[in-house]
Amino acid sequence: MSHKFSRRKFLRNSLLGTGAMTLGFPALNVSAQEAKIRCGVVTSLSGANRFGGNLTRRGYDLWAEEINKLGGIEIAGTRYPVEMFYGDAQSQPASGADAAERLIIQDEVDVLFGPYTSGVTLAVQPISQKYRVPMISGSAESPNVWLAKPAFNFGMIPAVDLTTDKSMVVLADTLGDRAKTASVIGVDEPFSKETAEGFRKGVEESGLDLLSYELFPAESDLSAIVSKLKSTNPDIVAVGGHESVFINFVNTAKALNYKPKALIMHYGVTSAAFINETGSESNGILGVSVWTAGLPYKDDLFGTASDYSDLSFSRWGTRPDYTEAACSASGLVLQDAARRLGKAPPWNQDTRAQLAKAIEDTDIETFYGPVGFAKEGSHYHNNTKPVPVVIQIKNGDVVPVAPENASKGELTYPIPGAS
Amino acid sequence: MASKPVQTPKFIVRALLIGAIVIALAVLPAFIDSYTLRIATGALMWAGLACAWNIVGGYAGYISFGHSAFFGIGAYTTAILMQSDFGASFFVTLLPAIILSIAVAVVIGGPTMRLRGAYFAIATWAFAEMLMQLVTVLDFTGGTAGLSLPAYLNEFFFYYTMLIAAAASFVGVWLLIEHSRFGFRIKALRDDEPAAESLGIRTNLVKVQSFALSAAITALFGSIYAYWTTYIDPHSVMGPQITDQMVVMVLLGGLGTIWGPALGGVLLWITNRYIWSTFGDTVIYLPILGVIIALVVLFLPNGLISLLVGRQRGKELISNILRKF
Amino acid sequence: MSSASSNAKSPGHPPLAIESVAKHFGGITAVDGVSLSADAGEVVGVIGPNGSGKSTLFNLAAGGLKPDAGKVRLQGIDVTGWPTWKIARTGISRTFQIPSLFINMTVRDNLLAAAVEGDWQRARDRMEDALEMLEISHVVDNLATELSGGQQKLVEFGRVCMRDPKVILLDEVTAGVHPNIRQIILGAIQRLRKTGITFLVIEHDMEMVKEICDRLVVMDQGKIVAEGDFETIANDTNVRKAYLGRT
Amino acid sequence: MDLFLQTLVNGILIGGILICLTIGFQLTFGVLHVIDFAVGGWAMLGGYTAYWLVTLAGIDPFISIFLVFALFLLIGRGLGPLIYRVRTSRYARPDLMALAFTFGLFLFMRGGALWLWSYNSRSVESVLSGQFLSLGPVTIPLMRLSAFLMAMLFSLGLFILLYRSRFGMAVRALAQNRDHAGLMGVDVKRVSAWVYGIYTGLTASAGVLIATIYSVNPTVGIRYTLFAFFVAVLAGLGSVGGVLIAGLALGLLEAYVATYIGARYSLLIVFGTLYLALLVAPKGVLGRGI
Repeated sequence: MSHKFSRRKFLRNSLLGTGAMTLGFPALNVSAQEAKIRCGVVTSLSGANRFGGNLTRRGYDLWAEEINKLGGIEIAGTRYPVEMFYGDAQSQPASGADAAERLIIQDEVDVLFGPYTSGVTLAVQPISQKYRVPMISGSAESPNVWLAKPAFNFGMIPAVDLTTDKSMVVLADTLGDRAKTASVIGVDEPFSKETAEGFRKGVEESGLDLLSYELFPAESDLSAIVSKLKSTNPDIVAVGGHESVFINFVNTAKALNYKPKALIMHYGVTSAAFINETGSESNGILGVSVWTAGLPYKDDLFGTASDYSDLSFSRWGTRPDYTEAACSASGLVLQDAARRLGKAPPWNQDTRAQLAKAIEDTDIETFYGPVGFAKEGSHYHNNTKPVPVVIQIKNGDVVPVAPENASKGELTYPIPGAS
Repeated sequence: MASKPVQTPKFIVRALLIGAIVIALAVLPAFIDSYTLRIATGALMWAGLACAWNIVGGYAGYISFGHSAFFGIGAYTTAILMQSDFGASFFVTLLPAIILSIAVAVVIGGPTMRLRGAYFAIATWAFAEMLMQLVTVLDFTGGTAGLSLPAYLNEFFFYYTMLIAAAASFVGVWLLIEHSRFGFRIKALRDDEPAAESLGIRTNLVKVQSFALSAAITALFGSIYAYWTTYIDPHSVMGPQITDQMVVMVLLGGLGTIWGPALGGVLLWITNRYIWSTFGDTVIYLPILGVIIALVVLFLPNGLISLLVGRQRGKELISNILRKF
Repeated sequence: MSSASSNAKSPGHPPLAIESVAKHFGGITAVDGVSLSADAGEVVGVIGPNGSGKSTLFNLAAGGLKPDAGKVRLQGIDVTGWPTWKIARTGISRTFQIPSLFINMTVRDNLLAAAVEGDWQRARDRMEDALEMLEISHVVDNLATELSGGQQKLVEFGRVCMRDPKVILLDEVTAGVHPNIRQIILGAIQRLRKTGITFLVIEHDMEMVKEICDRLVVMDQGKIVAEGDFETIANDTNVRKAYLGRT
Repeated sequence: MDLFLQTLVNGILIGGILICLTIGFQLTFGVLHVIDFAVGGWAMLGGYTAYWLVTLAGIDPFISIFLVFALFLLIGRGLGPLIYRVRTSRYARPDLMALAFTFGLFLFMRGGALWLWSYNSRSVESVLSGQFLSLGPVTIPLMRLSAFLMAMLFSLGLFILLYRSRFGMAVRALAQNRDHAGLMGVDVKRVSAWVYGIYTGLTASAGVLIATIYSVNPTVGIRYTLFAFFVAVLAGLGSVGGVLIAGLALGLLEAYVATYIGARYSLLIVFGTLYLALLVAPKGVLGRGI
């Protein structure tokens, strides 16, 4: 009996010891391996937001491939290669939290990229904070994400309330007297609703007459919404939603013989899927983008914005949109902060906290544009520097049309054939 | 008389088995990393939810497609009360969550449970969808943007809270249904309602009682879940996938059995997370799960648990399969 | 908790009194002003052709249906329109034409389920008595679905006994069962009536009717057309007409 | 006033889509007494079949709808005996077991479609896509109009099949009483399997039109199942005639609420109305029965 007991006790103690080691001293465990920077990507690889989620993965992967071609991130004279680990958030907050915890505990990542949607980001923030793992988000755009002042989370894309109202104002200025009224609709879903509210704010700021503001549940029949818009026929129609809603809206409007004079949407208009699915109907549609390939930005790794676009096209077969660009730029932020920190990986909790401080102090130029994070206010840790551009789709091409300094073409108004 | 000597060793074996499970669950956190602990916490939650759904679905024989409503009521009550306006502490929110869920269950249970079979299933689904839409358009629920809760990131706390809640639900159901008059009432109601009435059983009352009990347990887990994940929105706590998961777990484990739902919940959740973390994507998991459900319905209508205990064991199973072809 | 035994016996009132009850389904009158009363320990047979309203009368008495007119009294208590469960607790218990056992439960649980709203403390002892009386002890752990048709009738009868009722309604309890089982049921009825339980029995089997019924009531088209002992009824022209005129 | 008329048309046309989706489902409930959870799955698969036929072979949905009907008629006919077996099994509550079985089937369809075709929404192009008819102030989208006409055609066809053919007589006998129909010489198993086949064929054909009007992706099924269930219970499960009334009522309710109260509240009010309607009139608008 006693023999059995002691063996069990021994077993238990050694197991406990191993557990404690993996929990408390990750540095000890990893030191035997080749020094790499381990990056975890939490994003929606499946579920409702799989489409956009996979785009973000492309963005992060492209950066990892490019930096590894050079041998990795340079820190204090040595280059450390980057290794990517993935966790599928399944477009659900709880799965995102599971994924983040798995990446941190089992894959022992030093830094996180992602997630894709704002809901998942809110669920993952506490985990990144708990384990002190900096998390750079290349896509979450809801302003809610930054309200809680997440110490370890940084957002590359300005929140939609900053971009959509500005772009609406810019659009109204460009149109001048030609546009007097506007209507805003949006899906009753976090990102889309914020987008719609941003548009509404822009309409009010620019002195346009807001004819209607309406939210609708995802997957609902749009014939009522389109009929109402048709009966008032505002000069500008703004839509908050994702690409599938835009496709549905454009198809329903066409079938009901309605074409708004100006139709402005946000995310997804520049995606290849939207332009393919709507065909010639996409012609003349306006979009808001914080980045396009025509912008005059550049950096050492990717070259100019247009170089990046070509690289991405040759790698994935489609032109990148601003989400992919922002995700790739997330890597540049890590690169810069790690260089300034000057400590060789693997990083323990304290070093990672210092890394987060270094990211907070980021002030760089990239192909994606200038990057710097707000250190206070309602957009805490959000990169508020990029300026939104209004783009218009002309024969399948994405053309910046406003503001004036970014413009590459004339704004067509009203859209030919408008009601 | 003759059954006595047979019963005693069986009872001892069972007691030892249960004791071993309890001890194993209690010391488990000492042996696993915090990610695995997170999965274990989830498994406990789903086992508890499956147990709760089984009260109405398995014992009372009313297939509810609306249990996500109660999960959501629990989650939202806790989330709202823990916002800074109220600043309630977590345990304080459990009581209102449970009371509210019982109140809703009693109010809707009475009229809804007059409906039978498919009508009941569809009515509860309509109710759950309605409630989800309501939460989406209201302001104090945070609408579609959802609510963040104060983050308390102690994985041991959540594991043991979930363990206690699951164990309490399990033991409660076991005592109430396998070892009390209530169990006879509810099973009689399921098998033959007119006959149960003719034996003096007040079936309408029993229905509402079982619905309320089931709702209260579901809401309890909703509350813990909200505090655990720190962020909820209408779809994540009231979406149909919550109910679907419960139904599937009970069906696979064994409808109307005491161990079946717990087995189904744990097994399915661990399989789900394993496939998810190994293959990165759970899409292939869905068609496989679908086929398994269909096969279980065809050949093992009493669920996987009937492979382990009960009447229908190996030989009978094989003859059963052969007979079907 | 109200149960059969808690109702004080009211002397002078018959255990079961049906007073001119009527029931219509749409345009059809299923039961048309039937009055019937039975004394303690009495076995009353209800006979009549198919569709004459016998089962409807049972449903009206036991609460499955609410009468459009008339009253039902149990030991003087007016139970008209009460829900079934409440009438059952007042002391009436019945079997169904098609056996309605709890099919996912064992014989043991079927019998125990009948006692949950009654004397639960002594339920197990009484179950042993019922099992013995009905000679089904050997199948006590079988599922209801594993029983033969006759055994199912026995279990249903046993369930009725477990209720400890004042009045028992039996709806064709011996239809299509093996003679041995019929004998068991007959014996049980004889034994229980001696304890003062009143029986109302729907039967087609004239042998059985002759053997156990003190009094017969003949129904046709929702009405009572004859009443009396077996000999009287056998010679009644109305009865002959009721049966022969239809078949 | 123009908007009011347009909303009337919108509502009627939404109603047409709902009727298409539900009519086969009612038949299978009325006859087999099976609540088929997979109804949305059949519609989704029908939509995908049409998508691939138009994308790979250039076959317009208005032609492929016949191919889809024939294909799914056979698939359903093949699956029918299994459904029948589950529904008539000797275990307790075969109705719930059948619901569970079709739930598994639905999961299989959804998961299989996700696995094969991923989450992207696909638009199905037809000659009538984006075409419309102007009647004074009212615009009638031709795709939706054809869905409405198809709904009427389905109903009429089903009516003729049920009341003017030998097969229909067997089906009606079966709907009344399975055992008696069997005694009267109806091959219950075979007729049941064909009924399931007709149901899957009709529902998949409805899916072709729905995919052409909106778009199709693997996760749309659940919503279609939800709406088919709702129209069916509002109509009274098993009542084919009730579907016409219930479908139109639901379509009009959705359209008028979205136009005059707010699109945001449309689903809230639709689901709430359904729930209350179920409590008040559990047998549906026309009672039940084929």
